[in-house]
Amino acid sequence: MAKDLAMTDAARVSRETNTVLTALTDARVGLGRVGASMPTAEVLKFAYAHARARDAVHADFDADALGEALAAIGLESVSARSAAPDRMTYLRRPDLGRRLADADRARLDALQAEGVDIGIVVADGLSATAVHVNAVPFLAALLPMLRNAGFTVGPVAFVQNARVAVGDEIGALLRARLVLVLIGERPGLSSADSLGVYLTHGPVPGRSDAERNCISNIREGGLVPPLAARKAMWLVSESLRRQLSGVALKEEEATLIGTAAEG
Amino acid sequence: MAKDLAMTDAARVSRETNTVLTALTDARVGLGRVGASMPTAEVLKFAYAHARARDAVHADFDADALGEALAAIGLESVSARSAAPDRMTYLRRPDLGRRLADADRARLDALQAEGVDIGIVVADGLSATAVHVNAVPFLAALLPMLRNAGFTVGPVAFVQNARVAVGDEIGALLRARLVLVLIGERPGLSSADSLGVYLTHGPVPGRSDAERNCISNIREGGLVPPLAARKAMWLVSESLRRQLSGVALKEEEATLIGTAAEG
Amino acid sequence: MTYRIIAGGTLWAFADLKQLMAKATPLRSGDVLAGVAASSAEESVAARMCLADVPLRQFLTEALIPYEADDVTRLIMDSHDATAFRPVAHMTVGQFRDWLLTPAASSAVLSALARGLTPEMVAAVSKLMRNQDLILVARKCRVVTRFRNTIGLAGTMAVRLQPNHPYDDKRGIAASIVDGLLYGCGDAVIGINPASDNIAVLSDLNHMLDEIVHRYDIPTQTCILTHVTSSIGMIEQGVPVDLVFQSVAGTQKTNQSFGVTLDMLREGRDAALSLKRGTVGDNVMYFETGQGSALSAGGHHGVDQQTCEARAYAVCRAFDPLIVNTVVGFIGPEYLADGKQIVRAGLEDHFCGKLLGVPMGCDICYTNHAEADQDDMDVLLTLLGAAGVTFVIGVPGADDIMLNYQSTSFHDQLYIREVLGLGRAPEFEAWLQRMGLTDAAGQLTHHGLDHPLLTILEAS
Amino acid sequence: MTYRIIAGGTLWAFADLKQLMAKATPLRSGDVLAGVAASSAEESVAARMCLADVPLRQFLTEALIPYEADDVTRLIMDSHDATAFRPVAHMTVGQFRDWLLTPAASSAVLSALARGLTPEMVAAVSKLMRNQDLILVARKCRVVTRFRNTIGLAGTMAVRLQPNHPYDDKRGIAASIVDGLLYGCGDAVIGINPASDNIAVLSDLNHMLDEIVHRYDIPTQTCILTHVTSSIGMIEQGVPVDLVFQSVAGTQKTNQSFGVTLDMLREGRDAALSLKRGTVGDNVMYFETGQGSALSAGGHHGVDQQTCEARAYAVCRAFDPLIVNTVVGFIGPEYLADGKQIVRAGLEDHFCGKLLGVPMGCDICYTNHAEADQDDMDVLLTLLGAAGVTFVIGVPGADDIMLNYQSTSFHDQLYIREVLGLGRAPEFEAWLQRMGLTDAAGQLTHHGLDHPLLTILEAS
Ligand code: B12
Ligand code: B12
Repeated sequence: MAKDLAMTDAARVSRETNTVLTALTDARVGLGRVGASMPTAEVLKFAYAHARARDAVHADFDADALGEALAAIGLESVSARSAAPDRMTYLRRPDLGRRLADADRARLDALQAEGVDIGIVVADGLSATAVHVNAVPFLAALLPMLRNAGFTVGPVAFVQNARVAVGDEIGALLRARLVLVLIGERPGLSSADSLGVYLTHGPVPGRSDAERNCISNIREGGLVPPLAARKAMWLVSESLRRQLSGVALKEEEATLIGTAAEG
Repeated sequence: MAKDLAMTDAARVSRETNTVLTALTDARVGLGRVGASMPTAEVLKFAYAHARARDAVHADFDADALGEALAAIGLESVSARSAAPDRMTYLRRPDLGRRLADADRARLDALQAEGVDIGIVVADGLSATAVHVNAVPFLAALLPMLRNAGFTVGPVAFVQNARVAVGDEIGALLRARLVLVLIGERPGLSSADSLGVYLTHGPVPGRSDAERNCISNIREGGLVPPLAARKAMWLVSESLRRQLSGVALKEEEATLIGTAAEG
Repeated sequence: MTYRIIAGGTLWAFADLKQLMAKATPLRSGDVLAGVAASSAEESVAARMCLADVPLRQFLTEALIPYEADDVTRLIMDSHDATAFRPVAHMTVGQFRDWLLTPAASSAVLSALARGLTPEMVAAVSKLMRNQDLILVARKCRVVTRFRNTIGLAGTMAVRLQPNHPYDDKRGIAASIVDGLLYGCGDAVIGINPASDNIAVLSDLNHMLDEIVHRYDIPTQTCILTHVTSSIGMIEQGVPVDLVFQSVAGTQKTNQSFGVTLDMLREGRDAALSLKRGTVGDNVMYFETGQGSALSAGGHHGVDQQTCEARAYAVCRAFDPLIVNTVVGFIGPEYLADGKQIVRAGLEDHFCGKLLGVPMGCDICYTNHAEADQDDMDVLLTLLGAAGVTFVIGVPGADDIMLNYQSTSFHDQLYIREVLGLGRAPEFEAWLQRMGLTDAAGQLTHHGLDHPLLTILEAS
Repeated sequence: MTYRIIAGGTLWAFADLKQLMAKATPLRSGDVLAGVAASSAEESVAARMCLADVPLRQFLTEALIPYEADDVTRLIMDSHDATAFRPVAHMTVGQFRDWLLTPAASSAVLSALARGLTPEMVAAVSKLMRNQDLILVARKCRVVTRFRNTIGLAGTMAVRLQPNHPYDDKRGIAASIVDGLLYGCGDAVIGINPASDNIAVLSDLNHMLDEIVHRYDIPTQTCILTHVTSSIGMIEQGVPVDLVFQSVAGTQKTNQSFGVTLDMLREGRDAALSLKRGTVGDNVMYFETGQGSALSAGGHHGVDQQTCEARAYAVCRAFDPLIVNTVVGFIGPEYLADGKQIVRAGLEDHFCGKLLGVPMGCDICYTNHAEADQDDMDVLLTLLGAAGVTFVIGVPGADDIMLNYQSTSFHDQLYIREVLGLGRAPEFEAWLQRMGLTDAAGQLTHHGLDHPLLTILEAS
């Protein structure tokens, strides 16, 4: 990389603010400028991050490894696939990503689930990496809280090439009162491991997004998993108590404000 | 189509010049304007022509029908394919379009040609339609002239998915002193049937375009086939006489100036 | 009603106006996904030819989504201004395009016409237009709005400063705000998308923005882009809210999936107006839209995504917004596959919004699962600049680290100002000069660690 | 010399400068066809990072195509102006980009620098640039040339009137010329691509153009775009030739496949100069180029097509051309697959040409076998207008009925003039006013059947 840029005064001066601003956020602040433009080094860093973020979309979902990790914290799991046969189709056909593959639907149905309070779905979404990195820490923090509160939890369903709404079908098949979908958010330029958790009360195919709640940006450098778990616990409890989720349910606990550091 | 456009004066006035100019050329002259822009009707005509021209690129080469038509004027023919396996590959891989498929090379080689003055190749190029419409009229006019002059002519080679340079290889295999390649020029918006004829003296793989001559825009509405044949005849004779082709050989016959009407 | 045309020797038939509109739309992945796209380029042009012959009046009688079934259709039909419509009432869609391109369709004439047009008319004519037409006409449309400054004046382009942070850290957000202000950004709005839905967090952010704007006397407005119900809740609790935000779409069902109704929007606007926080005007709403959301929510009724999007602007228009933002490549490739489709959609959205009289800006953006890159953004930014876009987004380094997508950067807006000579909202421009951040020509001056604005960091 | 860089924890190595340049090039089909493209987006960015560190001086010692093997390399090296180069001699490619974007690199500074730059340096820096950078820098470069008018002045854009006809019918050609003149086109050149290679035909066309220009006293130049040898032949026979045309490329072998050598170009120029037909200047050459021709002719030596193209401008520059035209989407999708690649290539070519001091125009075009349409042309036209392109093509209705491809129309140039306020070559502009074709503001006036120019049709 160009180490020793021949910068104009404008670029150099604004580069000094660099350290002050960059210490406070991962955002691309204090980049300096050359004329109206980004310095070469920054343009190249950006392009490199873009090349990698594009690859991240295509990372493979490793359900086996996750299954083992969850078994270690006492959670059973089953593997399934959405109706999208492959990654390229998945990207173009969100409708398929919202449905289970026929065989897997039949299989989950055959489980004849007895009904639980909470169904858990772990889906790759747009970033398998997000799930690989953050699903276990999140669930490891959440599970004891759920159990303490006496909620029953069904087996975790892994779904490959899935969208959020796949949780509706699975929740219904598992006869869960509420479903939590842990899903990989689309990879950004600066982070490819951001996890989203979506909560839907009374899951059944056809629910709209207005009927869900969302906890977003779960990752180191974002909302750290333990704090995310506390937020989820609050939402789960309130949702089951009030028998609803979505726009009508707002996170009101002031104590849940937090930063990464607190997590 | 909008028949009764609410035109501004500018559009209407310039539309009057329409008939004067359009009578003289197929070019899109005298379209009128609305402000700075083309009137809706013209924009739509253009778009329609574009949709059709794009399809024309993919028209199939019907060598059988052509073979029969040439047999009727006393020309034998053989069918071959270039090394490009299909149309999409052909478009992206001109290198493959310039070589014969291995099997066909072997087949032509096995003919053990005795050597002729003139090899003739008919290739679909970018428009099979051009060849379907214009190859036979052109050859029907040219052949008697060639025979009158005592030139020997080999069997016509049809090549699918081919570029101009495929003639070098075929000419060499046929042991021709000179090769004529009749090839479909890329389809335009206003005509999809324009034929090009390329002449190469001493054909052998590796010839450059500077070593060929070209007769272009052969079609009704362009250079009509009979006149094109006269031009070809002049070039063939001069090429064989001077033992060269290409930049050094220029069409000098003033009598060969002509219009479609003369053809 | 069936629509028919003979083109290229083929008889093409289209079952109804909805189908005709969909098939006339330039190719995009969302319409293919919805199964409403033309099956060939030829069919698409035939549909356009046929659409060119449809009288504009037809859109007033043949609703694409039934009046009974959809409150957006009702809003459109009930608020149509027949008097304003009169000058073009006799035209077909094709004639309307021709007329729009002539000097007769001046800025003043187009302003007066806006309330006479329905989103479907505007979407229809856009389908007959080339990119250059969309630019030529849009640049004649001027929509000026005001809150603490004046947005949309000729020769200006505003910027939304977007200082998002993955866990809403106030100091992190402040750092991005400082950076943006130093680049002269923020006249459209300083607007944060909060990662959190926690009311205490949202209130806190509102207080922080209020403090910044007032301490430095910045002639601009701020916004927390949370759900309208949360903003209403905060206003009721006395939290200082400038603009009320909401994502909206062009059909009732889609808005429902966003958890909003037209009544809630009215309530939100009333709540914001009650605070009387605007100094030079009272446009208090900020809306965001984008092609694809209706299909995603299963709320498209078989209408193509571009027409659904234009209908969203009718929703916006009803609430006198300060700014409306089409977040054009935000969702992903299932709706706009690549740079070409994003560019086209951005131009269409801007054109349709402006013609309808909406203060249209554009988040020129893409996600990492789409086939697009910064070069495509440069293209769309340049085209929209030429088209007179009301505002664009400024996000540090074009990388939104919370929403995970790429938009335009603080540098990008400088680029387009330089190339096209675009100024800022005048009150904000004057403030930048007072702060020593720009010179009399509006050019950024050098600035260092000692600029007073850096004290923002201490406060937050 | 091997080039290495560590990026993303991977060590990337590039065998030589040629490979580094090729892999640093934004994706295009021609480089894939040639087997020289990067194998992944990541490798391409790594190559760019590595290239950013290469000192500009390196291009003076490491020739991409050997000096001994290629006369274009010899031309480049032998004519390099070390004094002009001095201001940037200490920079790396990355620093050069930064510097080019600063106000320090003013129009005057860049003009003085041109002869100090080699095509490879210019191609290298273009590979580090985004579309917006290519525009920002190119618009600072001014190259002014003259024959019967002045081309390339700030705030102007010229148009080549391209009145081709499938069998060179003089009346058909005249009809297109009249149409174009009525639209205010033709200041760059009135230039016919003849379908025929017949010397009598070519001479006849030259006489016709000469007659038109002189009868109506049009301050412009004409050209028959035939092979340089034919033009020389005609000049020897006393045919009135204004400009000598030739297609050129960036390597000796490719030029050979076009049947030309540098000596022949020199001869062509001398022949044209001998006629002393220019009135305000003596730039007598017209060149056309375009990415892909070197690969098509097997003359690329493993050098990427954009660098080959930039080398062609070194050939042009040596003969003080009046205009140089990159015919950017002309050959087909095997070299530039779609609208995106065509747009990018157009911007690169224009930038490289301008930085090298060449009067660069662009035939914004595509063929029917490429993935592109008029919307893409609108995009490139708008971007190149913003970048200060010297001239574009005007062909009736954008449809060349002889060359079979789509370019820009007489209308298109009006569009970009309106959006960006671009004027014409001043002498030509004054003539249009004298003829009553434009008003004082340069706006086209109405004209009818009775305009004196229509008498052109009778004469031909
Ligand atoms: C894409 C997106 C959208 C798209 C969704 C359409 C689509 N087809 O994708 C659009 C633009 C329509 C949208 C709208 C809104 N969104 Co949104 N959206 C996102 C984003 C950027 C990515 C989501 C993702 O990657 N999902 C994973 C993929 C694999 O799964 P998917 O099934 O395709 O995605 C579904 C969900 O993401 C869902 N969804 C999207 N946003 C929201 C918001 C809420 C509250 C819920 C319950 C669901 C939901 O829509 C998708 C389709 O069903 C996230 C930010 C992030 N970094 O994740 C914000 C985000 C989830 N959205 C957010 C918000 C606030 C909204 C709105 C409520 C804003 C508003 N005031 O109206 C609206 C309405 C949401 C709704 N009820 O439908 C917030 C949620 C904050 C929170 N903790 O509750 C986030 C975190 C961004 C932010 N901070 O502003 N959004
Ligand atoms: C594309 C094209 C080119 C491209 C060729 C590169 C390529 N890969 O395609 C470029 C831009 C490099 C080019 C250059 C020239 N061309 Co040219 N070109 C064409 C065009 C538009 C299409 C050809 C086509 O469709 N071929 C069919 C496809 C399927 O086959 P292909 O194997 O891919 O094509 C090969 C030939 O077309 C050949 N070729 C292209 N032009 C010429 C010109 C001559 C004289 C010869 C012998 C061969 C030749 O190059 C291609 C690659 O090998 C035609 C016009 C038309 N409507 O056909 C003019 C045309 C054939 N070219 C013409 C001319 C004059 C030239 C130049 C001599 C101009 C000049 N003064 O330098 C140069 C040099 C030609 C050469 N010796 O290489 C004239 C020929 C006039 C004549 N009757 O002799 C035509 C008819 C256009 C015109 N009227 O100006 N050309």
